[in-house]
Amino acid sequence: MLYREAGQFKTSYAKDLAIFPIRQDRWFIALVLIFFGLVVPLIANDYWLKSILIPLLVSSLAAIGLNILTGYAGQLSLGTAGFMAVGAFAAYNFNIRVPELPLIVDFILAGLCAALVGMVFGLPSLRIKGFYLAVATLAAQFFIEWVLTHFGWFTNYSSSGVISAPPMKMFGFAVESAVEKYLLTLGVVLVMALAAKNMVRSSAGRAWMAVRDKDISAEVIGIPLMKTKLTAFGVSSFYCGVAGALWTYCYLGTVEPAAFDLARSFLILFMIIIGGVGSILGSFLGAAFIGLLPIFLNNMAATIGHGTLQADTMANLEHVIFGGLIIFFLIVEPHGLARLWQIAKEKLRLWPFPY
Amino acid sequence: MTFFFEVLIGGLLAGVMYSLVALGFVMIFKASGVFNFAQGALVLFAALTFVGFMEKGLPFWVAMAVTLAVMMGSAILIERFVLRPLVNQPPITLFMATIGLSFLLEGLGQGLWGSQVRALDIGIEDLPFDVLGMTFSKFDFFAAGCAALLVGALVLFFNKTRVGLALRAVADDHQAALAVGIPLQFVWAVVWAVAGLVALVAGLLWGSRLGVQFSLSLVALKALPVLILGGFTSIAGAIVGGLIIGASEKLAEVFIGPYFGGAIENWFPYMLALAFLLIRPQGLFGEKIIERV
Amino acid sequence: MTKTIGDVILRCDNISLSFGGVRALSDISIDVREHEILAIIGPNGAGKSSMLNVINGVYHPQEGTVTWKGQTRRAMKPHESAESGIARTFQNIALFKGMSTLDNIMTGRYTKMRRNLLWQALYWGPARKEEIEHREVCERVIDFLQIESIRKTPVGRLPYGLQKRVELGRALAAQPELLLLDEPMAGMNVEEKEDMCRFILDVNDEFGTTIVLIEHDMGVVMDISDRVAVLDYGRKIADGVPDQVRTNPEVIRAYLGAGH
Amino acid sequence: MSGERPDLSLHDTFPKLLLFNAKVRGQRPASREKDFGIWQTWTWSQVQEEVRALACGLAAMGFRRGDKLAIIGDNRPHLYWAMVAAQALGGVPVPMYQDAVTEEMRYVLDHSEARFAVVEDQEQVDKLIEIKEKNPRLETVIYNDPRGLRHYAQPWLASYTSVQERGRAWDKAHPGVFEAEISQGKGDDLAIIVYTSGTTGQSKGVMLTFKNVILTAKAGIDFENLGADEEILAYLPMAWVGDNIFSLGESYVAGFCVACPESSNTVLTDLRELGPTFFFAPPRIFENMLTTVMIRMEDAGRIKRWLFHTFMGLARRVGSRILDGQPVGPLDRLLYALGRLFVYGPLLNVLGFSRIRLAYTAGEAIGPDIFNFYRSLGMNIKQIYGSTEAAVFITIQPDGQVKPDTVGVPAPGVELRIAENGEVLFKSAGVFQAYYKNDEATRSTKTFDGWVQTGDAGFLDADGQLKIIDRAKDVGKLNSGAMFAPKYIENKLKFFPFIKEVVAFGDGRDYVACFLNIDIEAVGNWAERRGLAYSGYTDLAGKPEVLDLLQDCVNTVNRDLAADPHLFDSQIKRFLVLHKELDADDGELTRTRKVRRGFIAEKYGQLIAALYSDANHCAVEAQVTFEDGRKGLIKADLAIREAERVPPMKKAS
Repeated sequence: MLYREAGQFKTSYAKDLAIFPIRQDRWFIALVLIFFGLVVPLIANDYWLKSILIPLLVSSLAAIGLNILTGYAGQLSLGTAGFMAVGAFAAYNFNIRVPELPLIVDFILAGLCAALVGMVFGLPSLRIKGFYLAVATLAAQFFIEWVLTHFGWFTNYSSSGVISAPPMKMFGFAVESAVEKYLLTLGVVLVMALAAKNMVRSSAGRAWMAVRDKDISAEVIGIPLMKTKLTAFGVSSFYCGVAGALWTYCYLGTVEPAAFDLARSFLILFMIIIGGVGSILGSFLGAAFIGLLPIFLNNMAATIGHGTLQADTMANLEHVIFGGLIIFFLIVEPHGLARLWQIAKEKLRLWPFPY
Repeated sequence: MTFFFEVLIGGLLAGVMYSLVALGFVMIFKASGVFNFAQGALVLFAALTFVGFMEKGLPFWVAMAVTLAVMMGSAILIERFVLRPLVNQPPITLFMATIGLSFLLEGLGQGLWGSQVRALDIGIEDLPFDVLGMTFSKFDFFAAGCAALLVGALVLFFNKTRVGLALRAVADDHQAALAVGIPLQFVWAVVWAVAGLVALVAGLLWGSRLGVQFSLSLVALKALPVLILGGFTSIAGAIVGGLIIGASEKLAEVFIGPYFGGAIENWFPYMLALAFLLIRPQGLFGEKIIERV
Repeated sequence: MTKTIGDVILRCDNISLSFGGVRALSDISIDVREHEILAIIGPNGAGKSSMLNVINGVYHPQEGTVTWKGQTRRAMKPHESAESGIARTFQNIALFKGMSTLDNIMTGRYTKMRRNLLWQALYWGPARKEEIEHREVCERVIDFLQIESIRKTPVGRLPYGLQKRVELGRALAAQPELLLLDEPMAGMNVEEKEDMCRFILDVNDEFGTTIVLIEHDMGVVMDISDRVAVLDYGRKIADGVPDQVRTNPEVIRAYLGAGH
Repeated sequence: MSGERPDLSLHDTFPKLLLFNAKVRGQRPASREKDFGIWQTWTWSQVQEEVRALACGLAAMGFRRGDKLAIIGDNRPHLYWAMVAAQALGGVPVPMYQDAVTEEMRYVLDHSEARFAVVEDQEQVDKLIEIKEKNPRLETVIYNDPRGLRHYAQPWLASYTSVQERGRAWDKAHPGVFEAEISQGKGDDLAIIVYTSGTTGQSKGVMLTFKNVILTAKAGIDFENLGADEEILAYLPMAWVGDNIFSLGESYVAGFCVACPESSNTVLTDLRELGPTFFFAPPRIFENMLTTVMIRMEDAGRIKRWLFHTFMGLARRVGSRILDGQPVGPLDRLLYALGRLFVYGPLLNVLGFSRIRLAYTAGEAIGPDIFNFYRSLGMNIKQIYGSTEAAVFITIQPDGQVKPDTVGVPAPGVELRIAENGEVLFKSAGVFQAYYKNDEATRSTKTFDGWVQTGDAGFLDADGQLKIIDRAKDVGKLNSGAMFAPKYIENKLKFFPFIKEVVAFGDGRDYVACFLNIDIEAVGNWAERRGLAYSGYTDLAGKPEVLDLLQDCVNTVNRDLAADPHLFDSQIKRFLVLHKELDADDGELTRTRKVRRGFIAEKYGQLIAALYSDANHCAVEAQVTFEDGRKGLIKADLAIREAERVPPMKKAS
């Protein structure tokens, strides 16, 4: 309906390859960016920034990471939170042990550490597939949690096993307030989301999808399975690692290994199932959905039940709804919210015609 | 040395329990190709339901029967609303659906019966007793006995009854089973119901030892390495795998654990299974799949 | 309209292959000459696909050697054979179902793309330039196969005949020296078969690509191939120009015996 | 509007205009072609280089002043450049219909004495190989697309790029010759020979000078305010004069860009992508588009359908008025703006007309419903009237005064006269020089003082707009002396979807009467919706309900005719609905589906007699040919209906 595509023709492959080849989409995305980059910092209060938007953005980043591995490369992983934990503790250790390094370098190194660990745990993917691999990634989840809990070095021998992120400085500016943390998170997430989009539309992304869709013909075409799968594990874990670092530094401030438990891994898996497997946009939509649903439920309960509902009842209700939604989406729309979005967009493009 | 055997046998006994949970997985996987991540949630759900009915004042056996009925009903519902709509989807999709299912069951079970820890007494005292100078738990023996009985019963069920034979036909070849007129949906419902029964027994045994609480569902996570080791399609594999995992886990915890600060039993079975996988990807008793091009 | 058939570029010597005791190929030797179209025919289960799989390294024979471009070896890895200029299509379509026609064909360029992941993440400068250069090659393939209108359609939604064409496109995008086609016309109607024949001949003619193909349609085989090799029960029973093979008594027996 | 305009007294040929455009807007797009997935684009200076290379290559191959260059193929930038390259050397391009059968092509090649041909691809090369055996005058054939031609060994075949390469070398060796050749050209030189696709006899070569084409193009540009930013799609045959005026004449004079579609099959898709600002199409194409819109809207959901019908109703009421700048109430304007957001804008977008500023249609009469549909959406579609002999423009509908049933006022520089017999005559800067090698035909078309006969009958209405009613030779007289134009009446009736064919009688009679053919699909649908059962065509055509339906149509046409001071006597008095479809297999239609009046009058003499008697029914038997070739007889008793005739009115408002 709002699209006016006639006349937006492409005279070069460069233009044809643009992420948003349609002008109206570019306007829309510009509006969204302006809203989240300029308007939100002005109008949102600390609660919204600290408790909703920052974790939501960080979850999106982790979901992008998992989506690269599971959605694009087709390797199911249940160890996402483990790789986040690696990133979180690596950033912390780099930060306190080599204070000369700028924080951004700490984050990158944290990602690289996670990538390395991810690739090690990705090794079995060369021999095994499907559930076997999923179970293997559980090993990563448990092993990493155990290592971080049992070796004091990682927590700098903190007696409680909890680490506290030191004050942040980015390019000479102190990042203290909620708005500053929000903007830092937003910046990192946007840059990395763009990079992810770029990778999945390049030959690396095509190789991942080829391995996902038909590994034997991928190999015959000349795509080395080992390299491709390990790259997917590496890149995916890099994203999760940075997400873990942001989770510690921008969201929680203090964190223990248990914050990155199996439940978190599942939550991120749910984000990509509901948001859309194999879609960068879906990672954001899924994170928003999973992140906002409990808040919505709580508010609903507060309004309807006048606070008579117990906290654990709410938690159980949340479980039931999440579980139900996962099954619902897998049955009704296996490509998640991203596909719904795409369908809506197609409809608008064809408006007023039905097809 | 005595100590070593004590640990070993203790581990083997615990392993029997793992086998029990793994059995549930294997049955469902054999019959429907679904990797049922919700097996742990079924265990929790069964135990919660049972305890719930007991607390309502029902006698043991009545509670047992009612719970069994609830598990059967759940199996039918699961088949109708989760499996049937997803038929012909890639296995990984079904796997993710069972993750969703496990959330649903956990939430539902705790929502209905409460999430506080409940003690479960099935009338067996956990008394130590000595054999050949080694100390064992009486309860463990009882549990192992129950598990062995159940396994025996299942083997009989699969080999002697009409439904059991149908199940095996389905496991071997879905198309062929359809062709000879076995209703797939019925078979699936039965197999989930049987898995429910296994879950109930496992729930009672584990529940009476650990108390009925959320962590029961984590028992399933113990069973996963068992499956990798034993193969997804082999009942024998589930049993042997369970014993190996149970024994090695305890041995590792006791003899290697102290060097790393302990608590390695969470991940050790996985590492063991993984190392094993690299050598034999199809598991101990799994069938090798040759890919046709 | 003549072409010159060159020297032998691929030589398979005494290939034997078995799967757990079942013999698929026994002592087969086949030569492929540059620029020719060689058809491998034979009854079902004769080992035709296995032969292709041996050539490009999907299967590793227990005995025998493959000599490709002067290098002799027992077996290559599939991706090595792709890098050295062998491309193939499959009997049952093996496209990447979740990707568009264009992306499928672009994967054929994988071995020719050099930029690393960091450049790709930036999608800028050399990485973008490379992407565009390879897109141009793929667009030529698309033009050649006349599949412009389905360029951005996910291949899963295409009819069978077009999927086969896309699969050929993916192989062509690699600009192979040797193209292995496993039943390129199976399941097609007459019109689609004619198109496919024309493409195969055009590929052979315009790019000089050497082609080894497996096909059941005898009319097609006799029409388009320069040479025909016949397999039966894993053995080679004949090898020669179509007319020779047609009248070879052993071939006739194999086909009649196999109920074809 | 935008950009510098050439001084046409200096830049009086296309090669000179090319140099001018390359100088003042060298970096702006001149040609586009959808190829390899994108719109390949050439700027004016790139086009100049291409043309220069080709022209020099032609020169190197011996192309001389006065030589003819045949152009055969779909619309391709390379073929347009070849035309200008030939002109640069003082040669004359002869564009030919690419889908013509070999025999027709041979005739034109032979008649035009072409020594060179530039063709698109293998298909055309194959035809020329066959032709060349009988037509040795053709010396060299240059092909653009080398696919499949690798093994063609004919020495007289050359690829476009090889000729250009040769040209570049020749250019280096002969500096300045290209420029000198161009400057030798003058406005009065022959620019092009366009062969008319003659409906009767052999086609005639219409000779047009640069002045003819350029001045006519200039007039069109000025009339419509076209600028250098226009974007047009060249998809109609290059051999058609209109394509030459729009894609070459107006493009070179105004400096705008011409885009060529990927292939003839993808025109509609390419149109949607390109979104031209200026577009020409025959009525048939606009009609097909409208049909597609209607069919697809049928499948839309309830809300969309409601929106569509509601807003289209509003548009029919006020859309054209808003477009013509007439007063419309503020509420309607507001609603119309909403409609533009929800319906009109999206609709134009999916058709590819989002950017359209001007659309022309011509060639035959366009149905008023179709015409008004596009205008009510806010698309400025106008009818023009023209001919090859006029270098297209004779009349154009001026903005703000567009009426569906006229073709507008004389284009700038065109004088118009209606002859005694009603035939339209004109005189303009675009009037052709002569038919090539056919003085007899020239003399019978063009008078010594420059008036050209169009062969069409028409008249000027009260606003001075031309109304074309029929071919002049078909126009007759009623016994009352009033003019009788059968085609005009037939077309009016055929605009109703229920009516497939009409044959009107009246020449030398007291009144007008006609045969009607129902459209079995439309009427069948109509009947189904009413629960009217019928067994077949004959049965349906004879149903009283159907006759009532058609009678309404006839009455409406009569009311319309009554408003026309020239034609009110042509109101239909009696009509009948034929029991069978007029069919080319039975000799009643030509193969191009034109009514064969003489044959029908003879075959159905009995029915005509009944129409001009008092009878209210008439029995008939007719031989029919079935689809499988068998012959059979159909018997029926046809009712004859009296239509309502309306007394002549002053112009209805």
